[in-house]
Amino acid sequence: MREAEKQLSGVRRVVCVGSGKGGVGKSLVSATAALLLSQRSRRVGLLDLDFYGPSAHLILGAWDLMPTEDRGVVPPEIHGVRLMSIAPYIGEGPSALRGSDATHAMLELLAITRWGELDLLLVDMPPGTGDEILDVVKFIPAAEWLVVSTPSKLSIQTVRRLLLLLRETGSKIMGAIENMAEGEACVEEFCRAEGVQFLGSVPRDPKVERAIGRPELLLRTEFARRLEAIVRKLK
Amino acid sequence: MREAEKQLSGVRRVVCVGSGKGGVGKSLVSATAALLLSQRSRRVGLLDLDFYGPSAHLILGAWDLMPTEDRGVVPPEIHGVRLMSIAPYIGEGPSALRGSDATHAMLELLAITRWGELDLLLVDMPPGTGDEILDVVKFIPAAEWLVVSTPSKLSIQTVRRLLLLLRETGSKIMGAIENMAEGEACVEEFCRAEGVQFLGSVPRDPKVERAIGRPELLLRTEFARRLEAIVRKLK
Amino acid sequence: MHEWALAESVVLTVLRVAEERNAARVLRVRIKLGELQQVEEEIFSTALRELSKNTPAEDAEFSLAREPAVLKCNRCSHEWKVERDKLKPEEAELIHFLPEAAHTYLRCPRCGSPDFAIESGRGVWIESVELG
Amino acid sequence: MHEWALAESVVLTVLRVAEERNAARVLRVRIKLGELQQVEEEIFSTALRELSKNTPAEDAEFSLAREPAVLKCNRCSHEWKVERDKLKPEEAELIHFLPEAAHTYLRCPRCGSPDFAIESGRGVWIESVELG
Ligand SMILES: Nc1ncnc2c1ncn2[C@@H]1O[C@H](COP(=O)(O)OP(=O)(O)O)[C@@H](O)[C@H]1O
Ligand SMILES: Nc1ncnc2c1ncn2[C@@H]1O[C@H](COP(=O)(O)OP(=O)(O)O)[C@@H](O)[C@H]1O
Ligand SMILES: [Mg+2]
Ligand SMILES: [Mg+2]
Ligand SMILES: [Mg+2]
Ligand SMILES: [Mg+2]
Ligand code: NI
Ligand code: NI
Ligand SMILES: [Zn+2]
Ligand SMILES: [Zn+2]
Repeated sequence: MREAEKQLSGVRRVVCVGSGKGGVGKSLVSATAALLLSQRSRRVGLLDLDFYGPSAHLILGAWDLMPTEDRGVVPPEIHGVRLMSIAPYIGEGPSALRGSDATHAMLELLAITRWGELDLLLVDMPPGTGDEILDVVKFIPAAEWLVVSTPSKLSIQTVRRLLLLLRETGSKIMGAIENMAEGEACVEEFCRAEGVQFLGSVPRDPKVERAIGRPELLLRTEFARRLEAIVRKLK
Repeated sequence: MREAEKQLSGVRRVVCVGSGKGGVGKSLVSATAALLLSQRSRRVGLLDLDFYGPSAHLILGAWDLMPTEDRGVVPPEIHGVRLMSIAPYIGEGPSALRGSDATHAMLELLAITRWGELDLLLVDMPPGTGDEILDVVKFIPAAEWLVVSTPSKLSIQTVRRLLLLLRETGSKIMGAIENMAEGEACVEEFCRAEGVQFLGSVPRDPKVERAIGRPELLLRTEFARRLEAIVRKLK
Repeated sequence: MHEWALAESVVLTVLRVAEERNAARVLRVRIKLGELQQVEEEIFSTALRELSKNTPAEDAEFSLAREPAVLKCNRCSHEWKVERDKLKPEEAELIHFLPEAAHTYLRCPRCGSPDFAIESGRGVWIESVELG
Repeated sequence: MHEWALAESVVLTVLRVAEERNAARVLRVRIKLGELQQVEEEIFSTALRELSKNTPAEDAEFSLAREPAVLKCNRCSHEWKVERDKLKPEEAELIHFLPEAAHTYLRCPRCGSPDFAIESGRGVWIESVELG
């Protein structure tokens, strides 16, 4: 029951932004990429699957946008991005979900959300390689993966574990983005070693923090400009 | 079965370094704090409960140190810190654990690890407020919590969810540390609003990356120097 | 009205079962509605009938039965039923859409923990499908 | 030799049960040893005897039974037994210490997935305690 397929049948492409590592910019990259694609007239959805630290609504400034009820749940649109998240349902409250609860929550969101016709659905993944990752692999086998890493050894080692998992499960890996780049080309080198396409680097940009919650401002940061060059490659 | 108590009976204090948010520096703070305390002649243990992105062994440069078997499992000691982690058992492989697997893994580590006499056991928590957090609250109710946040709105919002959870479960919150501080006193203000003790700020220090895996170097960074002032307060 | 989406899930699953077992018709579908989600039965029934038109489930009898919501505390093992009328309406509404929001709004009445398992009565469940 | 720590867990639990039920003596304890963890029976038995000396479980009979390790794939639902002699010795050793390492080294023989549940035969389990 609770099949994802029906609600995703009008979605041409599902792209999961994952890492394994936390705090590498998965949320910032996925939300900004969604904004950039929407600017380029793509019909874009953004599904936030971080049930413990949902962030997409904060980045897009959509704190109080509720999905509307109409033969399902219709995601609110913000700057052209259709956004679905656990946030409207849990507010600012605690999120004491065990793994099986996360599985249920994800299947529920997939079952009720009417995405409609989309060129691209971006999925903002939580850190780790636990239930949410395993469930996406299981329930959305066609999902493609966009992997984010910082240049840190601590990030790269964890990203490697995710890549191994995705490979073993036959998931399609589009490539990897280096975020908060810092001079040395660590992630590029890592990609070469792992046989993964390196999609490009985005620098640490101190202006990003002020732009959280303000999409127009975010789109004008150096961060967004650099990400645009990468997003363009994805068509 | 598989009680934590026996193996922890010689441990005077269990301090969990948590956040809810990933990438805020939980691992770097807990590993460095362990080194600092050990330098001050404390008997310190470090338990890495991040089963998806274990990092403590990388920071301490203990890649290939295996625990030894002797009426249980005796953690290897590195720079005076007794370290236990999932890393020796999974190597660099993928970690496809669902929530209930994480619970089992944690109980297993707690049941077999012979910590011996410790003044302090630091626990490096994973991001999220899922199984590992709920299990520590359940199985080690005496654990105290040291919360780490960056100044970012995205971190603070998630840390708030963790604090709510800890409060509701009657867990003792020692206070919060601001990591990668950036001018404004966001975390201090947040602490005031939440009624949590603010323990101090640690700046972003670009020298940290090179010091990963090299404890002597790590201890000589500005990061460690600033953290020392905070750790001292904890006695 | 998101009952339509829930009904859609049910119909899709029923049709898949029929197809897998090479059945020409679906005779009867027994569905459990968990009290936690508080699905509106009338809308849900209408949706089931609408959505199964022109499918092998067109003439199926859809029987709905409510299942009480039983929660069990992972901390102190206490088990309790969720009393529908004790929920705040706003919270009940949010749990209606996403039953896992229960972990944000409900607490173990004995020890106050948000760490509990939803033992039964979570959402919509197909109990059995009779094929013809 | 980490069998001692496993035995310690068992003895602790047994003593707690005895205390909770105000029993003066433990007569019999039936323990299951999951094949996945491959506990060394002799060392484990010795440890049980040693650790229960001068406790109410001193004269208890500890009976050990092996339980086959059954894994079930969360992806394709295939169920299979772990064949002890097909594991690489190094991997078996790591799984011995931490059964969850199975998710790093073992795969569903049908679909190759590392996402499986350990249905039975994971670790050490107390099946029953008879008190006197
Ligand atoms: N390129 C960047 N420049 C500056 N700050 C960034 C950049 N990318 C991410 N951040 C900040 O880093 C933190 C982690 O980013 P986030 O998107 O929340 O990561 P994740 O979703 O992987 O946990 C946030 O505070 C975010 O604002
Ligand atoms: N104060 C700091 N200065 C510079 N880099 C830091 C600092 N704190 C953490 N880092 C880096 O930030 C990243 C995240 O830190 P980490 O300890 O892995 O966080 P967490 O355990 O919370 O996921 C790592 O690459 C780490 O080296
Ligand atoms: Mg995120
Ligand atoms: Mg960490
Ligand atoms: Mg639960
Ligand atoms: Mg499993
Ligand atoms: Ni509804
Ligand atoms: Ni052993
Ligand atoms: Zn309770
Ligand atoms: Zn399989």
